[in-house]
Amino acid sequence: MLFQDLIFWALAAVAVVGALGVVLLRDVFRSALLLVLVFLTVAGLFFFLAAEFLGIVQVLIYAGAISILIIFAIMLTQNVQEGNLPNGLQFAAVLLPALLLVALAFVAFDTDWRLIADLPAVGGTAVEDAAFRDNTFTLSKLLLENYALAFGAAGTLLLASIIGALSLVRER
Amino acid sequence: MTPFLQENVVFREVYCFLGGNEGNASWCGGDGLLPGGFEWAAYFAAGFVIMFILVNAALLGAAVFVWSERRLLARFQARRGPNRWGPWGIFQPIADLLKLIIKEDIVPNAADRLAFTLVPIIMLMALLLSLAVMPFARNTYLVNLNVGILYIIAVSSMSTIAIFMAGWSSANKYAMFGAMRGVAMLISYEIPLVLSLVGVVLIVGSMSLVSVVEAQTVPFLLVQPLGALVFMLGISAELNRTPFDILEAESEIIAGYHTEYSGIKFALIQAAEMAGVLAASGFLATIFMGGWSGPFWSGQLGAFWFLVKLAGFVMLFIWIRATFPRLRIDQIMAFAWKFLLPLALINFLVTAVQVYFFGFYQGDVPGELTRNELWIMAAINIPVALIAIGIFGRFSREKVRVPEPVFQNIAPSPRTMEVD
Amino acid sequence: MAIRTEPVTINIGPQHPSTHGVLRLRVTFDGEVIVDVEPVFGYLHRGSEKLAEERNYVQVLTLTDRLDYVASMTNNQAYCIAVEKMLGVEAPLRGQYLRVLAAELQRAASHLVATGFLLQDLGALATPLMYCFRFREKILDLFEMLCGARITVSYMRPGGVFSDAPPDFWPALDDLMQEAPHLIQELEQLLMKNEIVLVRTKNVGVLSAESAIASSVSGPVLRASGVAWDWRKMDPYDIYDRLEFDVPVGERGDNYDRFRVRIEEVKQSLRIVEQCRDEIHPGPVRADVDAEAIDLVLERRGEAEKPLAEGPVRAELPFVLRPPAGAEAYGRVEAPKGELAFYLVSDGSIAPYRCKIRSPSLINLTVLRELLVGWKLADMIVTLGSIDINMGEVDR
Amino acid sequence: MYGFGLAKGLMVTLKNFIRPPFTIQYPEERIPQHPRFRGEEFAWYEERCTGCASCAKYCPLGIIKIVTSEGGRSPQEGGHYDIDVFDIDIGRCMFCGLCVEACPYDALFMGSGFERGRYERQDLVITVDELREAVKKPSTWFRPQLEDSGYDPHKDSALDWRAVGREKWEWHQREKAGARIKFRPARVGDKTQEGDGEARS
Repeated sequence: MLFQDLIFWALAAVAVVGALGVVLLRDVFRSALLLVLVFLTVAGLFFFLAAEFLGIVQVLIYAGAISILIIFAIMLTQNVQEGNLPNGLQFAAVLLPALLLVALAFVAFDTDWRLIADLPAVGGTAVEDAAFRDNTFTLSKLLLENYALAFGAAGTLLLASIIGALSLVRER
Repeated sequence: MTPFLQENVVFREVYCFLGGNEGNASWCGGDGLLPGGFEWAAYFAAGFVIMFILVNAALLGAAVFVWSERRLLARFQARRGPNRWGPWGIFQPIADLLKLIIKEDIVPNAADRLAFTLVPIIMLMALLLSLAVMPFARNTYLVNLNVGILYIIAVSSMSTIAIFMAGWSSANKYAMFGAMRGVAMLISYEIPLVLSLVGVVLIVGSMSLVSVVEAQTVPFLLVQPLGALVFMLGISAELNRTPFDILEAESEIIAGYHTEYSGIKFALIQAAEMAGVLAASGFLATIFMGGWSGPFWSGQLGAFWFLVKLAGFVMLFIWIRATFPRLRIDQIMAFAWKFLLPLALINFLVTAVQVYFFGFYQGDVPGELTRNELWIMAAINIPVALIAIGIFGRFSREKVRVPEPVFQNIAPSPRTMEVD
Repeated sequence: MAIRTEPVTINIGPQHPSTHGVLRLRVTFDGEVIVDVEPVFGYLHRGSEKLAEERNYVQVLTLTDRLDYVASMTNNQAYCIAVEKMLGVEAPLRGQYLRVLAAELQRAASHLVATGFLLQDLGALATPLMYCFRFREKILDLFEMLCGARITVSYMRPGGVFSDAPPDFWPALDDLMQEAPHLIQELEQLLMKNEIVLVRTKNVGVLSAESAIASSVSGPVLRASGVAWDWRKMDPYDIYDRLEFDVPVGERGDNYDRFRVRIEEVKQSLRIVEQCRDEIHPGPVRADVDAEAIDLVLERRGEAEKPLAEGPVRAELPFVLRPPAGAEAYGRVEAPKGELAFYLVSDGSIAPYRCKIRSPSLINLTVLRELLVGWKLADMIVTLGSIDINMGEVDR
Repeated sequence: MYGFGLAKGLMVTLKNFIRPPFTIQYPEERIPQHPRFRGEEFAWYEERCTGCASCAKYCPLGIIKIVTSEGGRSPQEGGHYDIDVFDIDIGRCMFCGLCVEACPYDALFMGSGFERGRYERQDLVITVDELREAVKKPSTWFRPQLEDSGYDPHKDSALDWRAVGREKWEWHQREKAGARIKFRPARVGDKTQEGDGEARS
């Protein structure tokens, strides 16, 4: 347990410090790079929760694609080295994450966590066991059977936003 | 020790040698070197040994690849290639490396020093991480991840960030050009790349590379010709190989994103790129050619079969590099979106229908397609692939405006013309 | 809604892998698209024209080798023709045949270099370049037989060539002529129908016939635009009026046509070489003059002497030439890169009073901006390669 | 079919892959050099040299430096100038061979070497002592008498000064066998190049 605890705390510390850096650093480019770091550590935490599919998707989508787009956008800004000037959104910027934090804390304390190390000891049902062993399969089953409508709606929304973006930037 | 790790041959042997028997398991007899209570040390040492082997194999493989690529390219160009240092010039990469190590390590004044330094590390890290799931032989791998195929793509997409960091932090316009091109291209090619593997995942019913190898009673190159083609093209774009090497096109933007790198940092970037080709060939061999399974003695000669297939794909990469010019950026993007993506989608659709059809008679569990069913799929998929390539080739050819390659207007000799 | 973008200016060169020498291009980009191009040259300026005024007529010949150093033979030829016009001397027939033979071999070699580097600029990793150079090496071997050097040949002299071809030259030429069609065919197979080459070069960098004529470009660049203009046909010098060859002409004037015209010209050059080989007859290779002429020369120097012997004594064209004062000549050839001309003015001394070099590369380079604006960075490199400049000639 | 041209290109490179390479391993193998090759070590025959400095005069770069002093014997006795200095700075030489062409006494010849890499510019100057002591294997460039005798500096032994002259060889015999050409002194503004002289033969 020693190593796993150690690694967990290390990841958690890096994530928190990195997140603070994202907010506090002046250099926008570096804060974007720190954001990548945070994404990666969060992916590591997902692995700890035996949610390897989510972890991988976190790396692929967030660290691999979203952050690139963010950096791309940063590159188009004027003053990268000393961007991030204070403006009127500071109050909202504190309030919203605070609310989010409360929600997350509630979820965190409310959930019955089972670590990968406890896996052999999990005496749950066969379905639960299978969910731990192959959560990709379970996830896809859930998405395409139980939550098919929500999944489809999200996809449609994304498509609409892509088309909207295209029509905005299109040269006429 | 979890059963998860017990499957791994190397891990098991090292652990057994050091830590001894644990719980009277059948795979290990007798006591280990270390006294009782130090099982954690054995655990640690076993992991370390595997990582040591993997990292060194990757870097040495990169060195050997550099040598073989230079030799083979030279032969394709009717030259000889490096042949001075050691027999057949085999020590040439060592000489190169020594030269690069003793070179001055320059960081431009205007560069973002931290990001600039991190780039080679991230590139190499992304590559080495992707090797973790590759099965080299039966039960020989670092880890058998449930989401292996997705893992490869996710981890290798990290190199995109590295490329971007390099371009931005170098404070060089050429590097910036390379990075912009690279990011635009790599993100586009990731989509057909992922979609091309969906067919394989559907057939196998798992994303673990070990199960992919085990499920290949028929090489997936035949069952999934379109998928293999798209994956091959997509991965060579991800690796910046010709004809997709626009982000380090030396005739246009000097060296692209690593223009400002020198010395050991340059060596690391090169090592990552070269080992990237090896890794890509390994994945091609694993996913589409059956990995370590060979015509006979797959258990004993697994590593040999794997290496033979890997060498074949490496050779193919070098051959393509020796022959083709490079495409322009807009043509590359058009190729990804108008040619590869439709092909990947067709492959996905056809395979899904087939898997549903065959799975329908076999029960609800996918991944249990028999050999005969795979042959039937291959018989259907190969003509489908040819037709699809023909149709979309013609389609995208019109889109990129290639007129017919005729050149008949050689004027008749104007001998009658008089100049006074 | 439009996204506002900011143009970026990049200095491409003078140290760049594919500017074909020390050319600097100040390029303004909008993203990848070229907004403006301004060639800046002069980094290789050696003052050839001024140096020529300090050297006698044969010594200047060694300077011409170094103008377009991938096509020295045609430079020699243009210069020798100019000097001959001033002197009123004509090279003997065998000398002219040897000149044309060497010049056509040189044309093939130069076009092979141009083609190879064009494809190198496309990103073909030197493979076609190596094949082209393999061919070119064989031609350079022949040059070594002719004159003892491969690049800076100094083979021709005013009044012919300095010496006849050695006897082992002719079998070697036969070998080359047998091998050449295979090598060209291989090159064509590799590239002519290659989809990537087609996509990259067709319709890129189009130069219309009108603007080609208006901007005075010449050579393959002009012919690729559809203008059948070749000084070998229009104003035949040496023995070109005796030879049979075609002038390949392009359709649209894009990069592909320029590349294709060069390949066709290599074939035509080999055809001319073959005719020269078959038609050449023994005879003198360098003009010799009556003693009367030497008298004239001496007379002009104020050192008139009586001829040593009675009767028509013949002597070599002297090493130190003195064209009559006021004589001027415009010697013009169809060099591989276009119309190369030397304009010489004599003041009666042993060195030219003025030597003006009309270099095709410089004038062809002036259309670069027109070809490039609106295309992308990658096209710029290819178009520059297709114009086939040589900085030794641009900067002189 | 899309991609057919690409496949054809692949076949061409494969064909070349199987063929033997066209390059050579330089220090061990060498391309056969033609006897006419204009090379770096000059062959200079002191016995033939009169110290007239034609070579120095006709060098386009002026890199030949000659200092002479009067010899002991009078010209009637066959004496000539003593050569004190005969330096050729091949660091600036462009091997055009005009010095050889200018030499009226067949005393200077091109050599056939090309491997004189040095670390110091000073070492690139061929001094008179070096010229005297060198093994004299003259190139046949601009020396038809050597060419006619079939001399090959790479295969044959060094030549004595008596063997290299053109005394026994009738100057441009071969070339003079052909037809004469018309010579017409040029006048200013004259149109030149009418006809091609006499017909061939």
